[in-house]
Amino acid sequence: MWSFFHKLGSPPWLFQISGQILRWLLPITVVALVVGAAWGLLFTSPDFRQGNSYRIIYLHVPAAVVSLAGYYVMAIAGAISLIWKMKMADIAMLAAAPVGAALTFLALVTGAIWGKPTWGAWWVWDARLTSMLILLFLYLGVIALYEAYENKAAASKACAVLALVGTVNIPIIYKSVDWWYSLHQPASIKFTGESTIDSSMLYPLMLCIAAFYALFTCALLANMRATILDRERKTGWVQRLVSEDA
Amino acid sequence: MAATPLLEAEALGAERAGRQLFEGLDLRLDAGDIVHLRGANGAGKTTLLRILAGLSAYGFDGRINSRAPILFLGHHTAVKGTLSCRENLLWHPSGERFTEDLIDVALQRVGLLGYEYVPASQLSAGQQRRVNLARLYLSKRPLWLLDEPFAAIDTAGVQSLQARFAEHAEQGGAVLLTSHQALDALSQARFVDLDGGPGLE
Amino acid sequence: MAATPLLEAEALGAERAGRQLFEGLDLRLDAGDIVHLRGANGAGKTTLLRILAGLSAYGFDGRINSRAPILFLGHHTAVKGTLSCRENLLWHPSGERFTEDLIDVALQRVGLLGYEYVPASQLSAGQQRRVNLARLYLSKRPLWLLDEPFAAIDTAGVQSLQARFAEHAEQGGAVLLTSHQALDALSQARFVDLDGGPGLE
Amino acid sequence: MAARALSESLSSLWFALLRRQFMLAARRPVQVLNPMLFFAMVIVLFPLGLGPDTDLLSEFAPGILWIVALLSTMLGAEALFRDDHADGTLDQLLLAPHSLYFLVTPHLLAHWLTSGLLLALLSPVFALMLGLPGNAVLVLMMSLALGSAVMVVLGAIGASLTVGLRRGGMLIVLLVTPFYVPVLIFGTTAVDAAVTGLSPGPYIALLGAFFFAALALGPLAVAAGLRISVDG
Amino acid sequence: MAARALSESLSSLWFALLRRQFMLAARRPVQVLNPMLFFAMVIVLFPLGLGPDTDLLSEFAPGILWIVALLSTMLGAEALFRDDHADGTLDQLLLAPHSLYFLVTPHLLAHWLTSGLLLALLSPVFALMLGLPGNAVLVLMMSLALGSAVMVVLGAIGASLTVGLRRGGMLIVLLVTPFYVPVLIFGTTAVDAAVTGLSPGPYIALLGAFFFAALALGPLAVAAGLRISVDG
Ligand code: HEM
Ligand SMILES: Nc1ncnc2c1ncn2[C@@H]1O[C@H](COP(=O)(O)OP(=O)(O)OP(=O)(O)O)[C@@H](O)[C@H]1O
Ligand SMILES: Nc1ncnc2c1ncn2[C@@H]1O[C@H](COP(=O)(O)OP(=O)(O)OP(=O)(O)O)[C@@H](O)[C@H]1O
Ligand SMILES: [Mg+2]
Ligand SMILES: [Mg+2]
Repeated sequence: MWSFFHKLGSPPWLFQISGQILRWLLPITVVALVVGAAWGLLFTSPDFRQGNSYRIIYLHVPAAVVSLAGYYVMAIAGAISLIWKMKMADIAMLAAAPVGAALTFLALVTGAIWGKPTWGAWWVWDARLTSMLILLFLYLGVIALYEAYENKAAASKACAVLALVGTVNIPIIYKSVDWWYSLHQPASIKFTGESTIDSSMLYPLMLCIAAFYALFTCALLANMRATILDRERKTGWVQRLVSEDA
Repeated sequence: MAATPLLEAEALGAERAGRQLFEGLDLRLDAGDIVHLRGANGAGKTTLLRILAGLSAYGFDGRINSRAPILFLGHHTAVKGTLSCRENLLWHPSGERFTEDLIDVALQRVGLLGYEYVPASQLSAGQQRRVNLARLYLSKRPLWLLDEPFAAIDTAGVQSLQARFAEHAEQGGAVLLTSHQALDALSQARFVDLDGGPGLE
Repeated sequence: MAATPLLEAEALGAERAGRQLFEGLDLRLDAGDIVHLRGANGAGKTTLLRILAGLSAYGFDGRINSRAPILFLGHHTAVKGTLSCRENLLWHPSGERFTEDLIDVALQRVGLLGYEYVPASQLSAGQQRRVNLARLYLSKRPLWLLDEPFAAIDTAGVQSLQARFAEHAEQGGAVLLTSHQALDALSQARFVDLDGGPGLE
Repeated sequence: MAARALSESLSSLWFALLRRQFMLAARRPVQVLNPMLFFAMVIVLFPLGLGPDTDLLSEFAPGILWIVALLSTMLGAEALFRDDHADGTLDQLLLAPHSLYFLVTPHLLAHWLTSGLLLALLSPVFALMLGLPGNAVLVLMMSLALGSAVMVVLGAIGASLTVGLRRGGMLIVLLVTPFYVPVLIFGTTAVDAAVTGLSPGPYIALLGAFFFAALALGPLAVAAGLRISVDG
Repeated sequence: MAARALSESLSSLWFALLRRQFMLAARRPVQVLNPMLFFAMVIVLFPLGLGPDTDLLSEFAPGILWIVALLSTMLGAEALFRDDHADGTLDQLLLAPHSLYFLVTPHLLAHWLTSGLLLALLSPVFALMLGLPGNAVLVLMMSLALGSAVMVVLGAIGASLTVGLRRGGMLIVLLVTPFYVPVLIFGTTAVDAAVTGLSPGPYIALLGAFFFAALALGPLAVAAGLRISVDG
């Protein structure tokens, strides 16, 4: 167990293992995305209520779901890097931030695009939408904080602290926003988040969600590898690596 | 007494903005030592001092092992312009507490007699630094790390500060200071030279 | 040339916080003059310099009559940490414009060769002051009022600055500077002493 | 015996630092008045911006009051450690042979007393200006008092992380606002409840829980943040 | 001939100073983003505080948008000369052999372009989030562009007067807010008019008048204020 932890802490090992993982995960991801998208977009019947506009769900829902998970990956990595002082952990944290932010943004945009035909409004102050927006701010905060520091070692520590504070707060934020929304019960639109989805839509949706998880992992690992190379550029093994490539 | 050093540093190295300032630097401060850290502008003196003081936790490699409470005076004097000279020392953030009489004596030693109640913002550049230097006449901490203590201080001031350093060393303290002026009154001072950093042509 | 003085001040007096710093002070700077303004901490040197520069319009009595553009370097260097050394001089707020090549030469003269593109915030205390001092190698202004130009500058730097002052004086300029260090390399310097201000005991 | 002496010296140090903070505030009355002025001004702006319809205003008074209070505490937090970092005070704090946790609490307490609490005490005036029903005023004060304390701690965390940054701007706004959301929600709801005659008890209780949580954990994060910021 | 050369060197100096201000802004990306961030954040706070009811929000949208824009420009102005005073830049500006009026305009222009104008350009996003009718968006942008310029000048005047007393802080709010009031009123009225289908022309025209007045007279006041502040 500890040896594994120890290995995790060693850049060369992580670099190499992540390389191997990517080698087979990347193709799978691509295939899953293509199949899921094709299935959802071409081989399912249009929704009786929303016609074809609903098909964006195969982009929107996965993005939304994974972006949420992304924050926890980031936060937990941050916690580990603070508590066990593990270099690779804060690399993971920093790699997760932009990916998560991008997915969050995608969920927002697709949602807004979807909202126009469905609610006749680009945006409504629904619980989910609001908390999604807040999640985007949390991501941007971590990224901006890291960018603002000149001393990157200090920067990642700072981000870890922020992410940690985030983990404590995110559940509270989500609960409070949900509760706030249920309390007000606006007259205008109800967000039919829990409405049952026909199984013919569900399976491709599931596939898309899985594909997005895989995509997130790939982006995370690729990001980490880049950071590792940059941080270890002075060390022997990187030098050797480069000379091999050249 | 001098058996155990007050501060011991081994193989210190620091890199800033991609430049290696110093490397494999060993340093040992025993009771009674006065060490003059010299070097051109940009050599890395302040960086080293802050590292030794423990203020740059992420910015160095090597081992530091300091066995005594540290009195650190840096380029920035933690002097608040709105507080009077006396108040600045009375509630000093470093956590040392002094009685008002002791403070007034110290202020008199640094030539601020009659300024006890003057807000520091109304003092001249050198006088503001003197408020900070008054701690050298108050603090009980044995290990002094002083970054440019003579900055903006007039000649008379420089002399009596050197006298104070000697006194402190005799009483079993240790002083590590940077300065671009020679310590003409401190023959016993040891030198550590950092030879990075470009000088004027 | 020396017929009309660059700066003439008569019966200058200034009071701060109820204390008369100086009174009935006459001062005249001709082309070629180097004047070393001396005095203990708190004597009133900075105050006087700011008055002569015209930065303290309401804080003095007497007559000032300056016939030449002034280059003033004070305790605060108007150096922006986020701008690179070069940019700091390229767009200097004093309204003087210099070409990049001239600037690079000046930076090299003050030992900042290779730092042209480094943000000033990443420089050491002395290096930041050197960015400001680079103006002494660029400016066309004949009348220099310099408050502690040697502050935080290493010994080599102090020497070449004194050489620069001499050069400027020969070229028909005038220098009025304060410093707590002796101008060992400037035998021609005149002295003006302000004997207010308490020193260390 | 020695322990007793130590603890005594500790508490005397703690009070010395608190005293210091108060003095610094007292010497800059403007600084203390700032949040109040801000509050007053913005409250005045709202009728101008939203139109003078008194019913609507009084209906939204809780939300408006709470949003403005939130903004003014956040902006106050931005300056919390700025000077202390610039003039080297933080360096000295870190070198003190005491836990930073212990040393920062006076900062936070003093700041809260001179901003949040003061604001809570003055809020009735503004509440009446916006036509908030009198029976809700007490709840407003309580919720503001508790909530502002939580927001001060959260703001301090943001400040401690950003104070060292030359390129930071007011990054703190981005960092802190999301964390303010629950406080805002429960604070306004408490007041709303009081207005509509429901019991605000549970919400006040929740704010109280936040309050103690923030008090217990907040300074830890602040201390960590300051350690990082000092290491420019 | 000499005059031509002089005027050329003058304009090149002017652009150099403008360039400098832009660089200073560009090197602090967060600083530039501040107004936007602030805007976005506060826009989110309002539904949370006032409730998510879309109709009500859209009714209040003009007022909310304008108040928030006002706050963010006002807060930006507070820092306008802070650093320049602390690091001696103002001393140098005063020693330049040119009229201070001429030298401060780049400051103001750069600040407006990077805060007010940017904000006006982004306002449609927030307008839509608050459900402002599309036909009013253009008027909102125009009114914000003009109004923010006026507010920047007003803020600069306050800043120039308060920068001398260290930590003048939000005292500016007190000094300048009264002058903001007409801008706010005409700005919101213009947008409201557009919403209700009336012609916003007259109000925009009025804002335009303010705009030119501020441009012509503002820098004079700023220059005077700076002279006083430097003599500290
Ligand atoms: C936590 C974030 C989110 C999650 C987990 C999420 C999830 C979902 C799910 C599962 C659905 C399908 C519900 C159905 O069609 O029955 C859905 C629908 C939708 N989502 Fe989201 N979403 C999120 C955020 C957003 C955002 C930020 C927006 C808009 C900006 C948005 C706009 C929509 C729209 C317009 C629909 C269609 C609603 C309908 O079918 O009536 N969602 N979302
Ligand atoms: N703004 C002010 N308000 C009140 N008193 C002031 C102010 N500025 C300066 N003084 C007083 O004037 C005296 C002289 O200040 P000044 O800065 O000119 O001294 P100095 O000769 O430059 O000293 P140093 O060598 O330390 O720079 C100081 O003792 C100070 O008390
Ligand atoms: N935060 C930082 N980021 C990047 N580089 C830095 C930083 N701090 C210092 N440096 C670099 O480290 C070098 C040494 O700085 P330091 O302040 O230690 O020099 P110093 O010996 O104290 O010089 P001085 O005599 O001028 O005080 C400088 O040349 C500077 O370029
Ligand atoms: Mg130094
Ligand atoms: Mg002086």
